[in-house]
Order: sequence, then structure tokens, then C-alpha cells
Amino acid sequence: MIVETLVPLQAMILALVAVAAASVALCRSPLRQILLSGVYGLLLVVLFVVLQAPDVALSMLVATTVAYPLVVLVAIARTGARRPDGDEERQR
Amino acid sequence: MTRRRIRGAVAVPALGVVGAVVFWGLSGLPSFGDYHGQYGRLINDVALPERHTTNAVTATVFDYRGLDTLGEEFILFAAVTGVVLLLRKSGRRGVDAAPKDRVTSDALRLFGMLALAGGVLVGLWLAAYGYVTPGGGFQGGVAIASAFALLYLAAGYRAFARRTSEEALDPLEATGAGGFAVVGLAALISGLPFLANLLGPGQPSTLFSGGSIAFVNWAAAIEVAAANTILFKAFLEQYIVPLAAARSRR
Amino acid sequence: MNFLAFGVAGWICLVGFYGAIVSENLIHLALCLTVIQSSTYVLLLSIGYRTGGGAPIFKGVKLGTTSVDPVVQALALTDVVISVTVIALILALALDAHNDAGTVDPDELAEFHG
Amino acid sequence: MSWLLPLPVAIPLLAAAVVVATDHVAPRRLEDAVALVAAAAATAVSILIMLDTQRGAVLHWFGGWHPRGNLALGIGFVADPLGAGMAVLSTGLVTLALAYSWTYMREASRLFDTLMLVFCAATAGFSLTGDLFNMFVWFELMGVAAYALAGFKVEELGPVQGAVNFAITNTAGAYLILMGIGLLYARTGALNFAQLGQFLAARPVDRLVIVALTLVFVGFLVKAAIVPFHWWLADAHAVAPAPVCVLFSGAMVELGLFAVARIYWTVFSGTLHAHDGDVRSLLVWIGVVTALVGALMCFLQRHLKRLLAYSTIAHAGVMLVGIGLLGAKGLAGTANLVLSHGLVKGGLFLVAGLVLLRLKAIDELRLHGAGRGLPWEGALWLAGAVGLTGFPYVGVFLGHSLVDDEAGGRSFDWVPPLLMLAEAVAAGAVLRAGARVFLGWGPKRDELLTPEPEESPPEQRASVPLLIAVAAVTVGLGLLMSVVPGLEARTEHGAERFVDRPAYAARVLHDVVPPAPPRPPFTLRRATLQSWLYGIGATLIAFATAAVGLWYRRLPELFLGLVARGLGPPVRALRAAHSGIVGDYLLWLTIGTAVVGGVWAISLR
Repeated sequence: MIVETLVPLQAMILALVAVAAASVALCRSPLRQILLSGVYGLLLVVLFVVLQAPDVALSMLVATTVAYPLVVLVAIARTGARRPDGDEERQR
Repeated sequence: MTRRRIRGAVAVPALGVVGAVVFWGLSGLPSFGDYHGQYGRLINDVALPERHTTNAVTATVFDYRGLDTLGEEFILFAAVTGVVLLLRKSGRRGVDAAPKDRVTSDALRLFGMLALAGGVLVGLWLAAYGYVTPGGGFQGGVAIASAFALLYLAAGYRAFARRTSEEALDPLEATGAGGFAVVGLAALISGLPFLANLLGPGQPSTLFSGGSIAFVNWAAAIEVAAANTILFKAFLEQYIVPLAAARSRR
Repeated sequence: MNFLAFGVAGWICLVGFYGAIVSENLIHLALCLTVIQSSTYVLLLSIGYRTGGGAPIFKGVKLGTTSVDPVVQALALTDVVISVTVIALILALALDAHNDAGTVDPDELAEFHG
Repeated sequence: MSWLLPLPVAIPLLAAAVVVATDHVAPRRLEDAVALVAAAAATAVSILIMLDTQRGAVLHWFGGWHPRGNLALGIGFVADPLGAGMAVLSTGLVTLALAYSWTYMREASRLFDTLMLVFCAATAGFSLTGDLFNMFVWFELMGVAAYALAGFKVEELGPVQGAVNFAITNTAGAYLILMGIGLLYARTGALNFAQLGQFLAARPVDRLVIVALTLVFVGFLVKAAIVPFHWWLADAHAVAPAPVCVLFSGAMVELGLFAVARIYWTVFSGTLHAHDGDVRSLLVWIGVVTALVGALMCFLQRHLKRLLAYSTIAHAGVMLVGIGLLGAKGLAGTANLVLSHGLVKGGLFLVAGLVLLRLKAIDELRLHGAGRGLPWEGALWLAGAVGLTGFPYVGVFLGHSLVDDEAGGRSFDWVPPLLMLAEAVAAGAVLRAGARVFLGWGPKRDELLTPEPEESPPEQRASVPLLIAVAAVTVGLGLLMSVVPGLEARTEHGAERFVDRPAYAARVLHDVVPPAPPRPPFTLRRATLQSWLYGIGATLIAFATAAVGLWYRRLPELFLGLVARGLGPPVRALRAAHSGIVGDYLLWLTIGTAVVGGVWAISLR
């Protein structure tokens, strides 16, 4: 019985993951991309749960909700913002 | 056409061929859900009776394939060292200015402290029961580190920096990573293979199940928590300090 | 369903590569690398899945119950950590590139000439 | 003495942790000393392991998890002569590099020492492991340390860009390897090399295995800098600090090739036995192309370290030919090449570091004649260049002639002359640069050579005699590798064991210890007339190349015009392809994967 309900669920989540992966890779703005990749990461967490991998799901959860956004947002803020000394020209 | 356009145009057929080859190969896989690999079955069969760990994944990660995890811990260790090396000339070190905190609300500060305490507790719990239920050193360690990141968000940079000084974090990180190697060497010195279990299997389903898995697990938790805190700090310094410096100059 | 899981893994890898090849921003490129990496998790976990099998955690489960493959999960766990660290390193390099050149567009970083 | 096997990994890792832990209390010199002693200890243990393997492969099962039946339960290290030799070379190079860095690298020395130690441990683990996924873990560990080391000089754009290109291309390659590992695990339910090989050998090759072979090999060929996956190498090697270049050129590239050989022989050789001709022809072809492209690009450089980096690509091609011929003799040739090339090239990078230190520039034309006052550096540079040409009984000669023998024996007679040409041209470029810098020969301007960004000189208080001594030891050891008595017999013997898959599997899975082999004699290789001719021919071509590079303008106008018209467009295109843009490199990675996968999908099916 579990099997029967699980298979369509897995198929649906796999399809969502495929779409989300494409949207992360093809989205061109980094800021929108980190938001999309958060969604993508959570979908992966769900997928891992239905694939019976709770340990991996938990790791992915902490990675995708904390580690990635933090470092990526800092990098975006730093590179997108103006330079601290106010010039945006290339230094070379 | 820009260089990038040309690249995209060439990439499509090239990826098409790669895709054709890869899908052709994937079609030779055993059917989904019908896997009979011997390795995993062997571990499922022996993990509980021989190792008294109810979580076969943790038994694999910390015991049967513990060497992979030793390598993995040092990947984290090396990456954090690398990030500190690469960011040593910019951020706080580059602009020597004390940052101004934007957070002024005491209630928010209190929330930050509570969040820190809560996060650390969750992290410890995750790490402690890793070999019984899902979880373990890595997940617990990241949870602890993210509690510090929350502290930054709620209470500001200074509160964060005060609680995460390099003088404390570096030795902690090194103890975690080195502790793993020491557990391995201790076995070697007592005449057993590297990383062999010195302490017997212990009781199933308790905190002490799995013998020296417990030590390795805690070493990993310490290493991951300290390393990720250093990592977050190195990145946050890139963000907070240049901004503060720019504001004070204006 | 039979091929869907593996096909999705292959698709994620290809689309990640395309995104990385045409990327205009090193941070974007790093995230595309995480997409490529995620294809390996999907592949590994799909390979180890067994229909009707539970998670390989034997607490309160009687011995001999079917469960999915624990080894692929151990590999995927290692993989997650590797991914986080490599991305952090690449982002640190991107910040340095921004400090030195004022840009994170890989096509505008042009120090080498053959 | 199987308990020795974990030590070359454990000692440097523990030392790295100690260096970090004591950072805020211990003086810098003490930390440097800990690092140097740990690397030296790892080298010493590796040498003991290598001596031990002469009697048979040595095993260590981590955690004491011996195989059950014929299923490997845990991870094992399996030391054989070639694997242990690789560990000796790479840990030894780390020791030499750390000795050189004693005064050369002062700034951020704690972080530098830590990463060097981690790199040292990773190379040792990579060389000794008997498990596919474990090899991937060491590969990533080596990579993470190397990316950061390549970008060490963060305030210059060149190193940062080089490190970016290096990190991204190699990471993408690593993910391909991981997919390949997943496919192999799906088919076999095993990660141990011996078990994988045994499972696959029992059945004919199928599509899954072909694609897995492609993905795994492409990933490691990225690390080995084989055309068309080689682009990142020059960018990363040219910009890293000199002691780091030693490891990149001397050990890291070679470890990529080592992985190809190890995995082919333990995992795929059984199932591909009937098709080995198709594998062989592809590997030999891309090896030859790599050698030629590397040599040509080498000739066009004026940045000394970048020039040496392209020379490494040329040699990596020759080494791949030795492996790709799929014979024990060729493999022994590659093993000898790895040893002698690693030391000689490492030494040349150390000399380049000295030039940068003392003359504050690294550009051949800017340094025109500036090196006249540096006789030691000049002599070492000349010696190193000759060591790379294959002159009889000097440097790479032994390895080269073994590869030539194997090629001749497998009716690849067209290969040795091309390899000779490639090595000679690459060595000629090194000679030309040396003549220009240390003797002031040739003109000060040359539009043929590509200008590259300059590099800021290192710490000025470095002790020059120490640096010269380390460089001299490194080059000297490399030059002597062709005249070590008995080395040839031992590497050939080691290679024969390396390619004996059934014996490897029996040793690993069933603990069958083969009878101790007779002790090979301590004799020198008797060079055949053919190898003398090749060696002397290569040396002549090298000197001729150097002379042409210096004085080509004195050649007749008509001839120059013809050459320019004929060679100009392809050379310009090749140069433009080395764009330094990481997107281009990833595209080439895709194209290369498509070609390798497509060819093998059609021919092996």
C-alpha cells in the first residue's frame, strides 16, 4: 500500500526537482538565483526523504537553509554593492 | 555575437552529444527500486549485530568507511583554512575599522542570545543521537554554527565577534579534526588497524552505542561547528566591515 | 518511473553545465556547480533505492526488514560537505577577483593571453 | 609492516591540526619546523613502505574491517611498488618545497604550512588507496588545498583568476568522476578496486560500463591536463608561488595519470580485454596531441613559469602515451618519467622562484641578460633543460626510452619520433629562455612571444644559499634518475605487478600472498642504438629550437614569410583558444567528454 502511494509522489517530486534545477541554472540574476536555489534545495530535501535517506535530507537541510544562503548572500552583497572607497572602476 | 552567445550556441550540440551518451549509459542501469548491491546489504546485515548501531548510515560513515569521513573532515578544515587565506587581505583585515551595529533593540538582542542557546542545544542533540537516529556530527555541527550566524542577525556583529574569537575557534577546530586522527592513531599504537574500535561495541540505541564511533562523532561535531563558524565569520567580515567603513567615511 | 529518476539526474547535470558555460557571474557559476553536484546526489540515492524499503535505521524495526542501501547515503553525505566547502572557496576567490578587478564576470577577467 | 600504511596520511594531517591549534601561542619558526619534520617523516615512512613492497603488495584494512567472503567491507590501502613510489615522490616534493619555503614564504606562513601538509597527506592517500570513492575523497582534499594555494597572492588578479579557472574546471571534472562512481556502484555494488574488477571481468562490457569509464577517465584527465582538458594548468601553474608550482607540476598532474592507470588496470582491464585496442588508440592519440600542443605553446611563452607549465603539459602527454599503450613496459617508462620529470621540473620552478626573488621579474624579455650575475641559477637552469630533453643517461632518458620500446613493440612506430619532437621543442624553449636571461643572447624584443602579467617578487630577506641548495638537490636528483642501478628492473617488475589484475584481486580479497620474486639485479639499462639516436637527436633538435627561437630573424625573408603564412593562422587560433575564460574551458570539457564518450560508445559497444 505504501508503495502505491509512494511512487506517484516520488515521480511528482522528481519532476519538480528537474524543473527547479533548470530554473536555478538558467536564471541569470544571482539574487533571484539564490532564492530559487533555496526552493530547489528544499525540494531536494523532500526528495531525499521519500527516497528513504533521512540523514542526507538533514544534511541537505542545514546546508541549504544556512550554509549556502549565508556565504552566497554575503558574496552578492559585497560584489553587487559599491566598493567601500566609492569607485566602481576597475583598479588595473 | 558576443563570445558568450557563441559559447552557448556551441554548448547546445556538445551537451546534446554528452546527453545522448549519458542517457544511453543510464538506460543500462538496473530498474529503479530494484537494487541488489551486495555491499549495502552486507552492511545492513552486520551493523546492528556487530556494531550495535541502529543507524547503518552512521555506522558506514564513522566506522566501515571512517577513512572517507576523516578525509571529508579535513576537506572542510582545508577549505576553511583556504578561505581565511584568500580573504586575509580584504574585509576587516583590509579596512581596519570598528563596525557599527545596526541592531539597537534590547528585545532583539535577547532573542539573539536565546536563539544561540536554542541552536546550540538542537545541534548538540542532533550530534548526540546520530548513531541511533538520523543526524550526527556534521548536521549537529552546522546547526551550532548557524546558531552563531543567527546571533549575528539578531544581535549584530559585535556580539557575534565577541563570542567567536579566533583564539578559541582555531584550537577547537584543530582539536576536532586532529582528534579524529588521534583516535585512529591510538588504535594503531595499541597494535590494531588505524581507526579500529578500541572500546567494544557498547549498548544498542544508547548514547554509548558503537564504541569509538562516539569519539569520532564528537570530534566531527566539534570540527564542523568550529569550522563553519570560522567560515561564516570570514564571510561576514567581508560584508559588515567594509559597509561600516564606507558609512563612517561618508 | 523506471527511468525517470536516473533521467532527472542526467538532466540536472546537463542543465547545470549549460548554466555554468554561459554564466556572467562567478557567484552564479558557483551555484550552477552546486546544481551539477546535486545531480550526483539524485543519482546515488536513486540507485540505492529499493521499492518498499525503509531507511537504513534499525531502531524499533525487526531484523531482516528490507531497507534501502546505506552506502550510497554515506557517499551522498560526504558529497554534501564537499560541495559546501568547494563553493565557499570559489566564492572567496570571486570576492578576491572583485577586489582586484572590480568585476565578477569571468569573461571580463582577462589576464592571460595564450 | 602493514601498520606503516596509514602513517603518510595521518602524520601530516595531525601536524596540520597542531599547526592550527598552536597558532596563537607558538612562534612561527616552531610551526614551520613541525611542518617540515612531518613532511620529512611522511617521506621516510613512504620510502620504508616502498622497500617493503619489493616482496609483495602490503595491505592495511582501516578499522580492521577485513573482507567477508570476497566482499570488501571497509576501506583498504594497498601499497604496490608504483603506488608507494608515487607516494614517495609526492611527499618528497612537499618536503623539498617546505624546505625552500623556510625563508621564501614568510607572510601567512601558518596557513601556507597547513595547506601544504594537507596536500601532502592527500597525495599519499591517493597513491595508496585501494578504494574508488576513497580515491575521490583524497582527490577532492588535494584539490581544495591546491585551489587555495594557487590563489595565494590574492592581491594580484593573475593568481586569483588562475585559481578560479583551476577550481571550477577541476570541480566540474570531480563531479563527472562521482557520477561515474555512482554508475559503477549501481552495476557492481562495490567500491573496492579489486572487487569492482572481479565483478566486471566476469561479464562482457556493456553501455553502463562504457559511460562510467568515460566519466571517470575524463575527470582524472582534467587533473592530468590532457588536451582538450588542459587549459587551466598554465593559468594556475604560472601564478602560484614557486614552491607550490613544484607540487602542481611534479605531483598533482602525475597523480591524475596515476589514477587513470590504476583504475584501468584494477577495474576495467578484465572486462575490456577484448576491446583494449580501442582504448589504446584513443589514449595514445590524445597523448600525442597533448605532447605536441604543449610543446608548441611552450615555445610561444616568455613568462618563465608559464613556459615551464606548458612544458609540463607536453610531458604529461608523453606520460599518457606510456600508460595508454596498455603494456607493462610503457607503464614502467611512465613511472620513470614521472620520477625524473617531477624532480627536474620541480627544480626548474625553484630556479624560476630564485630569479623572481633576485631580479624581481619573471619575463624572459625583460630579464634579457639580467641573469649574467647569477652563475648558479644559470647552471641549474641549463642542467634542468638538458635533463628534460632525453640525452642518453640524463634525466628523463630512461623513462622515455622505455615508452619508445613499448610503442615499437605495439606497432605504434609513428609515435616515438613525435614524442621526441615534442620533448625536444619544449626543452628547446627552456634553453632559449635560459640563454636569453642568463647569457643575454638574442634580441630584446620578440613579437612571437606572448606577454603575460608580471608577478610581484617574494620576501626579500630570503636566504639565497639555502634556496640554491634546495633547487640544486632537486635538479640533481632528477638528473641522476636514469643512472640509478637497478631502478629500471625494479620499475618494470613493479609495472608487471601493477597490470596483473587477477593477482591484485587475489591479494586484496583473499589474502593470497604471491611467492617472493627473485631480487632484480642492480644493473643499468643497456641503451640500444635506437635510444642513443633518439636521445642525441632530441638534444640536437632542442639546441636547434633554442637557436631558432633566439635568432630566427636572421633566417632568409622568403623562408620566414612562408612559415608565417603556413603556420600563422593555426598558431593564432590555438593561442586564442587559451583565453583564460573559464566558460570556454567548461565548453571544451563538454566537447572533450562528447568526443571521448562518443568514440568509445561506438567502438567499445
